[in-house]
Amino acid sequence: MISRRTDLPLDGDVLAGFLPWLIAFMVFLAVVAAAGMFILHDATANWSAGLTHTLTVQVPPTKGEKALPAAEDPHVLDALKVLRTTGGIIRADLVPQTEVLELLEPWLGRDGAAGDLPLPYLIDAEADPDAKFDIATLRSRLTKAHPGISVDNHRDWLDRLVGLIDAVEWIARGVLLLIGLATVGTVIFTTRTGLSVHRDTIEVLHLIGAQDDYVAKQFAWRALTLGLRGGTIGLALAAPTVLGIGYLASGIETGLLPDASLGVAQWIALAFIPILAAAIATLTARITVTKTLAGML
Amino acid sequence: MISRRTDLPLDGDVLAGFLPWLIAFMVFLAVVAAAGMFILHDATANWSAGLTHTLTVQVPPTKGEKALPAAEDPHVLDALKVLRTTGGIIRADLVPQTEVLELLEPWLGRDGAAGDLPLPYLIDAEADPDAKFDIATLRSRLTKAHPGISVDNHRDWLDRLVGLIDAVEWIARGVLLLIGLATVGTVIFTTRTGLSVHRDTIEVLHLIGAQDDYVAKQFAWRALTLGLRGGTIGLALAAPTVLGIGYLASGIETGLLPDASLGVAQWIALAFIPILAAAIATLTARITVTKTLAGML
Amino acid sequence: MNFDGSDYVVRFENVGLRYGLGPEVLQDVSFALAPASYHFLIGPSGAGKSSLLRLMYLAMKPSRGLISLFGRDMARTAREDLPGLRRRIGVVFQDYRLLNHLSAFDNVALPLRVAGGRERDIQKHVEELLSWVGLGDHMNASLPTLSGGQQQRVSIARAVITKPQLLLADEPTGNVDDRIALRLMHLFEELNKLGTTIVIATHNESLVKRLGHPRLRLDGGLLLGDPQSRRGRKGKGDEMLDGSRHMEAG
Amino acid sequence: MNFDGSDYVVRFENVGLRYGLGPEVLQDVSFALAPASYHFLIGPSGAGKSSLLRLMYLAMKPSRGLISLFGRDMARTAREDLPGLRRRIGVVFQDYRLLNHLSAFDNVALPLRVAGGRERDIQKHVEELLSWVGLGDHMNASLPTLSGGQQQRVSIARAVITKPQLLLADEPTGNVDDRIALRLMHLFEELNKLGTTIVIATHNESLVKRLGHPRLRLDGGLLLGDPQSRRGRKGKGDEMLDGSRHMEAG
Ligand SMILES: Nc1ncnc2c1ncn2[C@@H]1O[C@H](COP(=O)(O)OP(=O)(O)OP(=O)(O)O)[C@@H](O)[C@H]1O
Ligand SMILES: Nc1ncnc2c1ncn2[C@@H]1O[C@H](COP(=O)(O)OP(=O)(O)OP(=O)(O)O)[C@@H](O)[C@H]1O
Ligand SMILES: [Mg+2]
Ligand SMILES: [Mg+2]
Repeated sequence: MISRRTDLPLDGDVLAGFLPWLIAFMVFLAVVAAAGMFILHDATANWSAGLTHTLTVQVPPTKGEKALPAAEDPHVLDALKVLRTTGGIIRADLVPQTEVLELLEPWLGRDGAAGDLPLPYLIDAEADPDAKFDIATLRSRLTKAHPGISVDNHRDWLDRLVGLIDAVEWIARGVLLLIGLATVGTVIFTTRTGLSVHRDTIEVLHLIGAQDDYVAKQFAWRALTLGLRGGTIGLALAAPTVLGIGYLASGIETGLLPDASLGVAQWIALAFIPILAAAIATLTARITVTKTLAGML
Repeated sequence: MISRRTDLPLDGDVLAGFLPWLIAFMVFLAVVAAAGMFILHDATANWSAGLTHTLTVQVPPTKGEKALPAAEDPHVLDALKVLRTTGGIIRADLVPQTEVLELLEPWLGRDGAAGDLPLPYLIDAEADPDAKFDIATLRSRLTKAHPGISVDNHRDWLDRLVGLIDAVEWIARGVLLLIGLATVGTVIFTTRTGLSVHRDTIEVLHLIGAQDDYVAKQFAWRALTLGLRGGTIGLALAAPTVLGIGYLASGIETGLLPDASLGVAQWIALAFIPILAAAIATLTARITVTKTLAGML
Repeated sequence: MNFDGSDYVVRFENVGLRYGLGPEVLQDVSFALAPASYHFLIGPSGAGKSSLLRLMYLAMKPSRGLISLFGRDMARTAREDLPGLRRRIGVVFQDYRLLNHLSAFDNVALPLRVAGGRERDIQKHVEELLSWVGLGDHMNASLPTLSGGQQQRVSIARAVITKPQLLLADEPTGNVDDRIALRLMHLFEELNKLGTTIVIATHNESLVKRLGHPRLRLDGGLLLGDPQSRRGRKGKGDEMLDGSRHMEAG
Repeated sequence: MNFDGSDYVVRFENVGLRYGLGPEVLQDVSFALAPASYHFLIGPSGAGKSSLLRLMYLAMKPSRGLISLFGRDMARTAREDLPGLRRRIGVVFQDYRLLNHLSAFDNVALPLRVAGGRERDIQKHVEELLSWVGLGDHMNASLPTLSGGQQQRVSIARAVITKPQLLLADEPTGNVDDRIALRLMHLFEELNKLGTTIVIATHNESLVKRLGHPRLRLDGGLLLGDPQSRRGRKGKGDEMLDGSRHMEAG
């Protein structure tokens, strides 16, 4: 597949100085794009896990009457019963009124009318993330129990955000694809340049009785070493960049970007990018050379 | 500076096929990165204009008493007076109680206890975006009028979001810089490759009595045409991408990305990127060739 | 020596060659070279000598006609078999075609390496041959540091290092003086005695006259009879091919 | 003709040349060439002929010694002035150094264009000269389609098209037959009669003998006296330089 022979002056030519940097640049972009994709993907996954499957059920206070303690309100008890008998709901707990007050603080003021106000009752429920869970059925069952009950599954704003992130992810994927194509194109072009620069040499080898393979192997070997060199440089430059972005992101809102650092598996995946680039380079070089040689008698 | 002479076989060599695509790739990335920067910048600017200078002042309901109509509550009147006499505040209006009810709907239920509940009063104020406005002073003046009054300038989450966007903007700037450097590097390397491929020809011209300029001009001309060609391709590919991203982004939340489309001035700025790339290419080629030639006797 | 048609080392029949859409630079060329024969290929500049050699060393296909090498019809030989055939042919190119990034030694060693020779044998052979052509002191010199005549001798050494069955040399003595030219011709004679068929294209008239080998004369793409050579070393293995335009080469 | 030292077209004094850290390939070379003189530069392969010419056409600086061209000390000439001087020198390179992507016509026209000549004059001159060297039919042929000898004639045409004051030719007849070689030599003679100083490095002994111009003989980097030339056309404008190693060139 490859050969370390150096009948061709491949190591000394200008391309040898050029190709690694180009591949380094490509690998750098690819690694950063892939890392960004990982982080975003993790973020949406976290959100889905942490938020999508949480439901807040709100039971309005019973009008006109002196409020009963939450745990005794019949509507609340009904709602809890409904929730606990719904397949897919794995937990349903009453939110203590003190917490409800805290939630309302921005609206009612710090010394909000504690016991005086008829506060709504809140129930925090969790759905099994694996079970297919039908929010519409649940909603209709709950309103049957008491018409004023509302169910909030936090989907509205989350859906929008996930949509945005998805779009960004798609862009990152597009950039990755583009970089892949650009790398292949670059290797094809540089190999062709190499072929034309060394055309006389190749022709002499050919006329001396060298097999196509003899020549192709040397180009492939060169592409492999240059590709690996460039890939390593690119990865080396990208790693601190990724770490820096992670640091910046984690300095922002933990809720917005829950975990901006990468796992071991993800780092390993990133480390495969330069290897992939070198493999692409090697294969492209081999194919290009073989095709060109096939054109000679 | 440049010359259309073609003693050097520059148009026919493999690099002539390679350089435009490389520059196209660079210009593509640069245009997309710059467009992203523009959109994000506009978004933060919009937020700052639309939100940063809006204050919400909340006056707690007078405890124990039957609530007066908002416009008659003495604390509200005090707060309005303070606001209207504060330099930099250009508007301060009472929010009608119906709107306050709407805002509270998620918490109090749709049939929330309208007249029965002691609702807080809300005042919507606007600060002059140009005036330097000290929120702390205002806050202390208001609490002097009535201790329960709170002021919300919507800064908390906005600051976080703006911080995130700023970070992304910085990354985009870094990518732009990187692309610029990569373009210069690419042009230097391809020019050097050109020089080494055509070294014999250059030497003959030199020995025949050609001035350095005679040779350098031809390389510069080539770099200019190839650079422009590549830049145009890159811009042509980037334009639909930018439009597409804008379309995707506008399909999401209008509140989050207020205006994802670019203005005329911004499009013109983007159109300058390929011209800049071609200029960089031309200059780099000229300098590289002149330096190399200076090394010959 | 007796042999039938298939025993010719080189056989051309009505060969024509044109480059691209240009005129035929070789027209109806027919001849046959017997094993261990030695010919000069002469003719004015632009007559087609280098083109004829190019066909023989398999750098090109003829536009028409039949070429057979070592008894094999080239039109019917698979591309995979060509490297093997090329290794049996040594070529001195008119413009040398040496590899500039390699030393004189490595240039000469190249055909052996391509053929997969053992490095120890290569060492000895190459050094011996380079000394013989007067480049013992320049064994490890890089190519561009050699003078024109030195490079020419490297190219000759590369062509003969494998003791090829067919040696084709295109103006091999254009850049050396008569003394070295004669020495190189002796090298070719030695090879010839060992059985190598030799064709040398040259303008060096004094050399052609002095050595007196049979001549192939080209003019304007046509192979012409050479009356002098008929008087020369007749019967060294060459035969008239049938057909009116076929001529005796030697 | 009478002239003092500064009237020599070329003057070398104790010139030494080494490539990189290698040995001196030219040692203590001293000679002077008068205007309109005609010399052959001879010597075995590797003697330093091409190196000596390289110094004369300003491709290299000597390691030591003084070179003056057209009366100007090269060590004290600014780099900007060199292109102007180079345009007064025509060179035929041993390896031609033609531009492969240009036609024969454009190759020959190149020195005129570099010097800023008018396209109309160029047209006429170049066509005339190419016809004269026998390439009237190959005017627009691209270089690689020309035979070895044809390329060599293009390189000669390029060297003489500007009617240079100094013509340096390195083995200009290695790939042409004697008839064309003589014709080319006549071209040089014509130029010489018009005042061009000519130096031709060659191995073609019969040509040197036939034309009988004075000789500069190099061997192992040393310039040796040429007893034959002393008997030759003495007094054609060349003078002994003082100093023991200085020799009469012609
Ligand atoms: N670029 C170079 N670097 C190092 N050594 C060189 C270089 N060019 C020539 N030489 C050496 O200088 C010596 C003289 O070379 P030069 O080309 O001047 O010889 P020459 O007389 O022209 O020979 P020929 O007749 O074969 O052309 C040779 O030994 C050669 O190896
Ligand atoms: N690659 C090519 N494309 C087109 N025409 C060519 C090509 N090579 C050679 N020719 C033409 O073919 C003719 C014969 O060329 P060839 O090189 O065979 O001549 P030659 O006998 O070797 O001459 P010389 O003695 O000058 O080397 C010439 O007219 C030349 O212009
Ligand atoms: Mg030829
Ligand atoms: Mg020489």
